[in-house]
This record gives sequence, structure tokens and C-alpha cells, in this order.
Amino acid sequence: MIALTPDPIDISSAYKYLQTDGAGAIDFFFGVVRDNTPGTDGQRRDVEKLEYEAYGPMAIKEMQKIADEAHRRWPILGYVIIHRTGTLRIGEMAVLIGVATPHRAEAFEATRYIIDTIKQTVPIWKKELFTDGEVWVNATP
Amino acid sequence: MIALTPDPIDISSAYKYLQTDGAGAIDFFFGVVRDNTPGTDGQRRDVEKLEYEAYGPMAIKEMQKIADEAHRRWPILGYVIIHRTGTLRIGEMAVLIGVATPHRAEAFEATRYIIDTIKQTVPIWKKELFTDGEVWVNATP
Amino acid sequence: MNPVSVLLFGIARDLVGQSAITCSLPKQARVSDLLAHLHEQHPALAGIKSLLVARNGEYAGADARISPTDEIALIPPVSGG
Amino acid sequence: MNPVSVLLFGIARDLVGQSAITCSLPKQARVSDLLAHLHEQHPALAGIKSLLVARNGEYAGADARISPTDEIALIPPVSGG
Repeated sequence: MIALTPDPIDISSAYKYLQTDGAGAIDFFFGVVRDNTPGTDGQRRDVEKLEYEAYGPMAIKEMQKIADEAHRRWPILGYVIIHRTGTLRIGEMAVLIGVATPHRAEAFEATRYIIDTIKQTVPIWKKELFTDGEVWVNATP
Repeated sequence: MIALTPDPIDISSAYKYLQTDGAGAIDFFFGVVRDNTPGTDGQRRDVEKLEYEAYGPMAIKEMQKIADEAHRRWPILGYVIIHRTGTLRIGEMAVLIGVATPHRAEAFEATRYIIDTIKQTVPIWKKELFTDGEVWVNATP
Repeated sequence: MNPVSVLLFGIARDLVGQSAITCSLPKQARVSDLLAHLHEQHPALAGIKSLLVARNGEYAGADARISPTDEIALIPPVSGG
Repeated sequence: MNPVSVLLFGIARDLVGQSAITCSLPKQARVSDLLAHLHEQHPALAGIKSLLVARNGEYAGADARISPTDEIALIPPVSGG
């Protein structure tokens, strides 16, 4: 299952979706809005909220490619990739990756592959909003 | 939080327990009862249910040692280790490991360290029950 | 010349001030021509670390051709997750 | 001689048929003495891949001393998770 959603992500339904009788291991990764970020000067800067924006149809396509590649590499019984869009407050979940496999090593590896690759290729953008300004993450030299 | 419990493990409360404002990444590992296991002849054998037994006080102590060591190695903001005991049916969750950290690499690494080490040192035993017999896992030559 | 509509996201949209613009490009134009045109018309785009182009929802290389019916989007550095 | 109570778990309990047994060990006995005694009294334990001993909830080496007030447990190969 792959989704972009403006609504809060529900962990329990993602877990239920992944339960299959052959699964011995399920790994979940949650990306959560942290209350601080290193500023350009390396100093900690307090984050107020984040805004996530996606090029929806292409983002779905790119996430599907990542899931397909993960399927080729590991014996995946089920996966869930859900990315939130819109304004997120501190502590809210921005992304949930879930992978069910027969054994644990492959669940960890596939989950990590999926989140690492999402951060590299999927057209989703994050703006950090501070009390005194805002920054599109990773966008400027 | 470290617990042994005869009751079903609740994901949502584990997640809530881990949410802190400094956490950017949370990794969850779930060990789930699989419907099959490789038999001694390497052939797939259908599992009916599992029974987990623990030497409770020592199991808690050993899990605490693992959590403490993980804390020394990674910048952990919170962790949950819950292991089920008693009879478990196919698809039920036997163990939940959850780790919250500022960044994702350390969440994956710490979670994997904890589950890998639990399987090596914590006095918990698993019996596989088949339609035609039973086996204490890993107990005989 | 062909009119080509270009979707803008994230910092690209903020710098240009619009979420879509229309460019006039020669027939047979390539992605590299589009980028050159956009940088000329919107010098502020130079403030972005890197810019890729998607054609019909797929990343397209500098030599890819652009036709008026293609859906074109500018992709600044992604930062999802 | 000292009476020492030993907790049994998993396959060890199944093979011996009891969840706790009392052994009579010499004063100053070590873990290795306990294991030798148990293997003699309960030859079925030889069917287990390996047996460790816990003393007061901590793994104890072969040379560790056992006193009557210690909580002693036999630890067959663990298989949690």
C-alpha cells in the first residue's frame, strides 16, 4: 500500500494490513517532526512546524518504483508506505514505512532501503518554519 | 519501558510512550508468530501455535542490560521492549522493540541490536507446536 | 515556437511566485533548453542547489525532448521523509 | 552437604519432569559440580544442546561458588524474540 495523505497516519491499520500468516518479522519506521534542526551555523534552531508539499502523481510513481525494487531484493510479504502532506506540528508523524517478511534481517534492510531511497528520489519537499523565518530543507547551496 | 506480559501487546500505547519532541525517528520491530518453520530435514513444517516461557526476573534484568548497552552506543531518547509469554496463535505479536532517536540511522541500528541480543541472552524459551508434535526451538543438537 | 506549461514546487514556486508558468520554446526543444530559458526568465532560480526536470511524471535527462502535450515539472532538491 | 534448589525451564523442565529440584551439594560447591551432579541424576539432560547456570538472576561461570541461599536456575539455549 502506498499513499500520500493530508490526514494523520494510523499505525494500527497499517499493522493490520501487514499481518499475514507467513510473516515472522515486521519492521516499522516512523519519521517524526523533531523540535529542532541544525542551522547553517551548526547551532541548534528551534522548529515550530513543518510544511510538506508533494508532486502527488509523480511521488506515488516514484514510491512504487522503490517498493518494486525492494520486492526484487528481499522476500517481502507486504509493505506500507504512507507519507503525510500539509502542515505538521512537533511530534506528528510525517512518514510511516512498514515491511513484513519471513525473517527479521530482511525486514530491517528493506525498511531502511525504502526510507533512504524515498529521501533521495521522491518529489516531496519539506519547509521548516521557525519563529523568525522559514527554510526549504536542503534546497539552497 | 521493559515488560513481560501474558496479554496482547498494544502498539499504539508503545508509540505514544516513545513520542518526545526531540525524536525525529522511531523504529519498531515486531516479532510475529509465523505459520511455518524449517524442520530438521530442511522441509517446511506447519506451525499450529507457539508457547513462550520466561524466567521472569532474570529476563527483565537481561533486557535492562541490553537497553543500557544500547543507550551507551546510540543517542536514544526512549525505548520500549515488550515480550509476550504464554500461548500465541499464528499472526500474534511475540515481541515489540521500539526506539526513538533524533535521526534514523541510529533508530534502525539500536532496534536491531536490541532484538538480535535478546535472542542471544534473555532467558525466554519458545516451543513450536505442530499438529503431530512439539519442539523446543534451538534446544537440541 | 511551442507553449510549454511548467509546474513549480517548493522553493522554485516560492522564488518564481507562481505554481505554474508557461514558456515559449522552439519545437524539438530539449530539457536543457527549458532550463536555460527558465534561468534567463527567472534569475532567482539560481539560488536553488540543483534543479531537475520531470516529464510526464518521470525524471528526464538534459537531452530529453519536450512536446507541448507533456506534463513538465521543475524538481528542486527533494526533502521528504 | 548443602541442599540447593534449582529452577528448571523449557526443555530442561520437560526432560526432568519437574519445574524445580533440590540437589545435595558439598559446601563450597561450584557451578561445574552442580552440572555434573545434575547430569548424573538426570541423564536425559544430555539431550540438550548446551546448559548454562544462573545464580541470583545472573549468568554464572563454571567456577562460581554456590551457596544454599542462592537462587539457582538451569538455562537451556534461549529462543525468545
